[in-house]
Amino acid sequence: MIKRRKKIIRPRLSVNIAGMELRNPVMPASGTFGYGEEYAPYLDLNSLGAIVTKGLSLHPKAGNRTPRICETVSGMLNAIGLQNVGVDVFIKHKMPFLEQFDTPVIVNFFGNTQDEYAAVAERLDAISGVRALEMNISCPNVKHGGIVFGTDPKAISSVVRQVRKKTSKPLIVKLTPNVTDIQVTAKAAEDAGADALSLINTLTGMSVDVKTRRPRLANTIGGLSGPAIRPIAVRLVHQVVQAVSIPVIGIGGITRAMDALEFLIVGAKAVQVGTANFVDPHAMATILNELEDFCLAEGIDDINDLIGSLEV
Amino acid sequence: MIKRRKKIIRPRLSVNIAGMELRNPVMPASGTFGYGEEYAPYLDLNSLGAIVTKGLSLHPKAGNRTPRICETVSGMLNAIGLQNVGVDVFIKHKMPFLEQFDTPVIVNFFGNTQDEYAAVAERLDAISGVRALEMNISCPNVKHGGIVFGTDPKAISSVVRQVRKKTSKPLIVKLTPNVTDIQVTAKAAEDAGADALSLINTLTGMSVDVKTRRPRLANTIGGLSGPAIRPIAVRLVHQVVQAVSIPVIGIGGITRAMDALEFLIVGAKAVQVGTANFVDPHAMATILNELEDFCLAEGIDDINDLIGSLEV
Amino acid sequence: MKNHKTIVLSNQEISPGYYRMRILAPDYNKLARPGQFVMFRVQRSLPPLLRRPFGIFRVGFMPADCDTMPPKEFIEIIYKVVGSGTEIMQGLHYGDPVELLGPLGQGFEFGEADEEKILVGGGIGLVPLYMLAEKMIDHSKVRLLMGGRTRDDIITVTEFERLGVETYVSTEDGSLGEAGLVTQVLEKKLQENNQVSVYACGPMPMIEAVEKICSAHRTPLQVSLEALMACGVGACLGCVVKGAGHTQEQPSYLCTCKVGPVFHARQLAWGSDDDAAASDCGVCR
Amino acid sequence: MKNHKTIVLSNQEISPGYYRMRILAPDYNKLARPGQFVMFRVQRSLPPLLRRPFGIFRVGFMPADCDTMPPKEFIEIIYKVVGSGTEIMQGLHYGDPVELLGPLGQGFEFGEADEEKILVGGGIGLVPLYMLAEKMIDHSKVRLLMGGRTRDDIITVTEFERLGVETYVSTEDGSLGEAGLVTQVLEKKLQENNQVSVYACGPMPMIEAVEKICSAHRTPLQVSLEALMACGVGACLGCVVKGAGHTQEQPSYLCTCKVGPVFHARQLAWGSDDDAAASDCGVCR
Ligand SMILES: Cc1cc2nc3c(=O)[nH]c(=O)nc-3n(C[C@H](O)[C@H](O)[C@H](O)COP(=O)(O)OP(=O)(O)OC[C@H]3O[C@@H](n4cnc5c(N)ncnc54)[C@H](O)[C@@H]3O)c2cc1C
Ligand SMILES: Cc1cc2nc3c(=O)[nH]c(=O)nc-3n(C[C@H](O)[C@H](O)[C@H](O)COP(=O)(O)OP(=O)(O)OC[C@H]3O[C@@H](n4cnc5c(N)ncnc54)[C@H](O)[C@@H]3O)c2cc1C
Ligand SMILES: Cc1cc2nc3c(=O)[nH]c(=O)nc-3n(C[C@H](O)[C@H](O)[C@H](O)COP(=O)(O)O)c2cc1C
Ligand SMILES: Cc1cc2nc3c(=O)[nH]c(=O)nc-3n(C[C@H](O)[C@H](O)[C@H](O)COP(=O)(O)O)c2cc1C
Ligand code: FES
Ligand code: FES
Repeated sequence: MIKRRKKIIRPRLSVNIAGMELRNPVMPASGTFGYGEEYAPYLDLNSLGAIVTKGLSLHPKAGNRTPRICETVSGMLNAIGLQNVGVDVFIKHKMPFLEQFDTPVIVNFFGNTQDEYAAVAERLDAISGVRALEMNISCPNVKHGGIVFGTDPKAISSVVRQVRKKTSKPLIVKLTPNVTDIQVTAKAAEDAGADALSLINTLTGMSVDVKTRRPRLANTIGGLSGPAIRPIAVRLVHQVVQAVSIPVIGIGGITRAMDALEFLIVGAKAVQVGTANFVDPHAMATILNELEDFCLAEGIDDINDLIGSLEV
Repeated sequence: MIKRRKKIIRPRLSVNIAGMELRNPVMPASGTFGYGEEYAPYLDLNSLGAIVTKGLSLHPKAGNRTPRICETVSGMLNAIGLQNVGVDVFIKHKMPFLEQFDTPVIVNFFGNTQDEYAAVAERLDAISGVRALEMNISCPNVKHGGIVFGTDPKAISSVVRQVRKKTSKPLIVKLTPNVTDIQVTAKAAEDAGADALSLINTLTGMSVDVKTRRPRLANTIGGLSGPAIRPIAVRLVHQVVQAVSIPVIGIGGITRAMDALEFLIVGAKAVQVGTANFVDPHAMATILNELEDFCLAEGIDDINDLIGSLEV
Repeated sequence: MKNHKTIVLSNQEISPGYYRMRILAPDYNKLARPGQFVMFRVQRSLPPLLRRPFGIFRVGFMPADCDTMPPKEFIEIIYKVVGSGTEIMQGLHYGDPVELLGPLGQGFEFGEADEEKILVGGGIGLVPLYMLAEKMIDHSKVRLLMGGRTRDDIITVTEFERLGVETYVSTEDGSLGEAGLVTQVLEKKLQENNQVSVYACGPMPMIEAVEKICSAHRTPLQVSLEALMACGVGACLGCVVKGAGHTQEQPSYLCTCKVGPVFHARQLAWGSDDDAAASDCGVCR
Repeated sequence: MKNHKTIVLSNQEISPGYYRMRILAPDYNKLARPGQFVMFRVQRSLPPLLRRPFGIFRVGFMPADCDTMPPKEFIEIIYKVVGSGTEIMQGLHYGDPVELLGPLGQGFEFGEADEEKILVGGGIGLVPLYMLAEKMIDHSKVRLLMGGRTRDDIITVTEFERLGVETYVSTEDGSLGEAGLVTQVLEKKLQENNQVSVYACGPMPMIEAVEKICSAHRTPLQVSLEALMACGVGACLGCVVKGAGHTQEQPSYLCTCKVGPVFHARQLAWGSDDDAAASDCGVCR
């Protein structure tokens, strides 16, 4: 046997999104990783591309009644109701923990009125440890009959514009998949000043307990996530990448590197891992290892060469 | 042991949809059961509530290039491209087979222009063996920039109205799930004269072969079906039932009676079974047996007592 | 708190529909406290998607395969087959690869030494009480009141007796022990002596009845609750129960996985008519 | 054409990554024709969702478990582990419940008696040729040209030889038989004698090369194709290949599951530059 001399060069995994240099394109999806500390015993937070927090609102939010979750075929429904400690408690009690790490902190936030969105953004803008904001627009606009902001291009335009004024940090707008034409909502967000887009949030779903004849969720309707939704998410990311020129972060049913690669190949610059964290707290670490192995096997030196490399 | 004397009364499974008395609420979904003859060796077609044919167009249609299908997590993508023999060949060569059975034949059809829809409906209206029409509106309107008829309430209204004039048979309009607000499209179809609605058609999805970096379907994008989509379908049926007063047929990921029951409980009067036929050609027979068992176990004499019995 | 990729050591049906599984689990003898649980998963099996929570029945050591090796550490869980996940578990054998996330949650507090302890277990709710009894039996008198629907639901009572726990068994259909509810026995015991601590785990209606009795007698009570769980570590917020003082206006939700699964009764909201604790979630058996 | 709920009789690795599975299959001895296939599924297993198509390697009888019972009918399939479905199959044992839909599709036509037959098999493509050889060997001289990448891909050649089939083996890396492509051997044979019938099954590039050679020599050719299949019975239209005379304007698509999987070469469109037959579907190995 000849002794191999070739030095194995580790592929470059870092990506740049809206001016942020991330050490790799893998980060958790909001609401599936708590405030970071919950998974710190299981995963080196310094190995991630970024940390994305649970969605925050101006005031603490108690969330929905139980049951709040149920398993479906290769997926789960949740109607947590955006329970969170509120932006102030977050800044005071959760940020210090996150600041220990050398990983960009992306704070997810939402509101039920434009002003609430703007107010949260403004507070977060003042916090140096917050590297970027991710704006969840899958919330009902209570001032407009409860229509979800993210399904109405005009509402998107208006709320993103207002938030944009309040922060100079990178602003990621997180799109809802429950729309007829995602290219329209994506463009509305881009035009209103988003620096990047992330998608998809959960698909609206429902499940019934046929014995009791009651919905399995107290809230009747919830958000579907997990591997079941991946083909829909890949399609939507593919469509959005073609419609906008800002970077896109792909989300939806990612459990392995192979899944993440689908999103990267259609053009996502990074991915978020959600439900898979529940199934396996090491999921993101495994994905990162597998991504590196894939690049080595395929002779890819820089993951950026892979991004958007779809051949149609 | 005491000999049981109590006569077991079989529950009544028959339902009435738009004036059609169906012996039970279970029928195949269009495009997953060919023209009936493909599954006749495996299943007694006289045991079904109805037979629903592959979608027909005015002229024969060759369909898309291959690959046309691929498996996803608990689902499949298809981009068959509506390959069909055309309405005339169907009437001449496929109807005679179907007329042998004592089961209502529902013919699914589509067009790429309003006039095509109307022309197919007119021909089918003349055929006595055709019991009802199911109108697939998930097709691009070539005269209007290829926007899918079923995503635009105005287009729905217009095309359903025109078809309505051409047929006095029960007209079922099959809705696409790829819309922001299904209640709007459902009402548009109802107001334009639909006698019943069926939903859901497939969700648009995509999958990528990460080794070749090509889409797994030659058509890039395809329709997602199978158990993965069931929670989305149940939610949409739930919403439509609340918005319209015509009967609704539930479709999406049904493989067992428990699945069918979710749709019936939220208010569907019947269900269609699609992808599950591929997995198990006896699927509908099994579902019917299980439905009867469920009614017996729960003391339900008439399946109509179950329909819409959701407790919120 | 770790995720162990490990293997099944044994898996046996101990009563119709109830299985006892032994799993190789390094460090659990040191780490696990009575009342804690694990999130269990069969490696590479999908479905089910999510992990399943199970209380730790006991921890222990067994001889290694050869003399030069240290003894093998294991945990045992006892589960009832109720749905898709437990059906798959039923079919596992020695060597099958599984994953354990744990030990998770807060365990029981042991209370005063010498004071009498009453454990109330309903069906599978007995599981977390065994380790608790093991720890307390040296300092306190421990009684177990064990209830179930039929005698099939009465499991591992001999194990408790072997520890020296005085056990009372009742079944609803009278097929084993006294006919009736275990709560009737508790009521009698507390009338005799309320200077005890009570620990309860079982179906929600039982737990609620136990709470009523204990609060009437001002007897301290710890309960172990079940809730639907996705993550088991406090990240998803799926598993919450209502905390004491919860109102519509000032809601207070506690994570069963993190603050619980063992709660002091005083931490929780009881008897509110809508969705008190997890009682209306249809998952409490 | 029936769906059998049946069981695995045996399942053995016969070469690295290749397995041979025997399945209890009543009536298949009477019904199955060489070239037909089954849609296979593990009962109650999800994933995978869809059934998997496999050619029938052979049919047979084995002694019953006791004298008073009729012998057991079986089929054998040979499969290569390539993805999620075949990985699960790999782990099956005697008694595991499986389902067979079949026998499906059109088989081979046997051609003239006495005329020489050349079977060309590439890797796993050998499978459907065995039953064909069995049927033809009494009336015709049968040769097998068997190719593969390495010697691991050369399977069941001894079985063919035992039938009396003259076999030539070549591997691309020369690890077994001659080094080179099996098509080079075919070319030589047809130059010697083109009054033969050729039957081919294997990866699409091999089949296309065989077609070129046969059409040059005007030798009749039947090919067995693979395609992605959902239903196997002609209902989903997922498995089509382009028929002879297919054009963009006048497309002609034939179902591999129903019109095939065995086609006369003249039924198909060859060498069209876009997606000739199923060649660009990335599934033909
Ligand atoms: C802290 C804790 C400890 C538990 N300890 C035990 C134990 O020692 N022995 C035992 O038999 N069971 C125990 N359970 C209940 C056990 O988790 C469920 O019986 C099991 O998850 C059912 O899974 P399944 O797939 O068979 O049922 P399915 O009904 O198919 O499960 C569907 C979903 O509901 C959840 N679910 C169903 N029933 C319950 C339940 N009672 N509690 C929580 N989630 C449920 C499942 O986890 C899954 O997410 C415990 C639950 C909790 C929360
Ligand atoms: C008529 C026919 C006969 C066949 N006979 C044999 C045989 O005797 N031995 C054998 O090893 N293989 C045979 N194949 C190929 C076999 O069906 C695939 O190897 C198998 O389906 C792969 O399944 P998987 O889940 O392991 O792979 P995956 O790649 O995970 O499968 C994903 C999907 O692609 C399909 N697929 C993948 N590869 C193929 C392929 N080559 N052909 C068709 N569909 C594919 C699967 O059925 C599934 O739907 C045959 C195919 C056909 C159409
Ligand atoms: C339990 C749960 C809670 C979530 N909470 C939030 C949230 O607070 N804000 C948000 O933008 N998205 C939230 N999401 C959506 C996820 O971030 C993600 O978009 C979605 O789950 C799809 O990804 P997945 O399939 O990988 O889970 C939540 C999802 C789950 C399952
Ligand atoms: C292969 C395939 C072909 C289909 N063809 C049609 C069609 O011709 N017309 C139509 O209205 N729907 C068609 N559909 C959609 C189904 O009728 C059904 O709405 C969808 O598959 C969801 O149901 P399922 O999850 O039970 O499969 C097709 C679906 C599949 C999988
Ligand atoms: S189970 Fe996720 S927070 Fe408790
Ligand atoms: S596999 Fe469905 S038509 Fe051939």
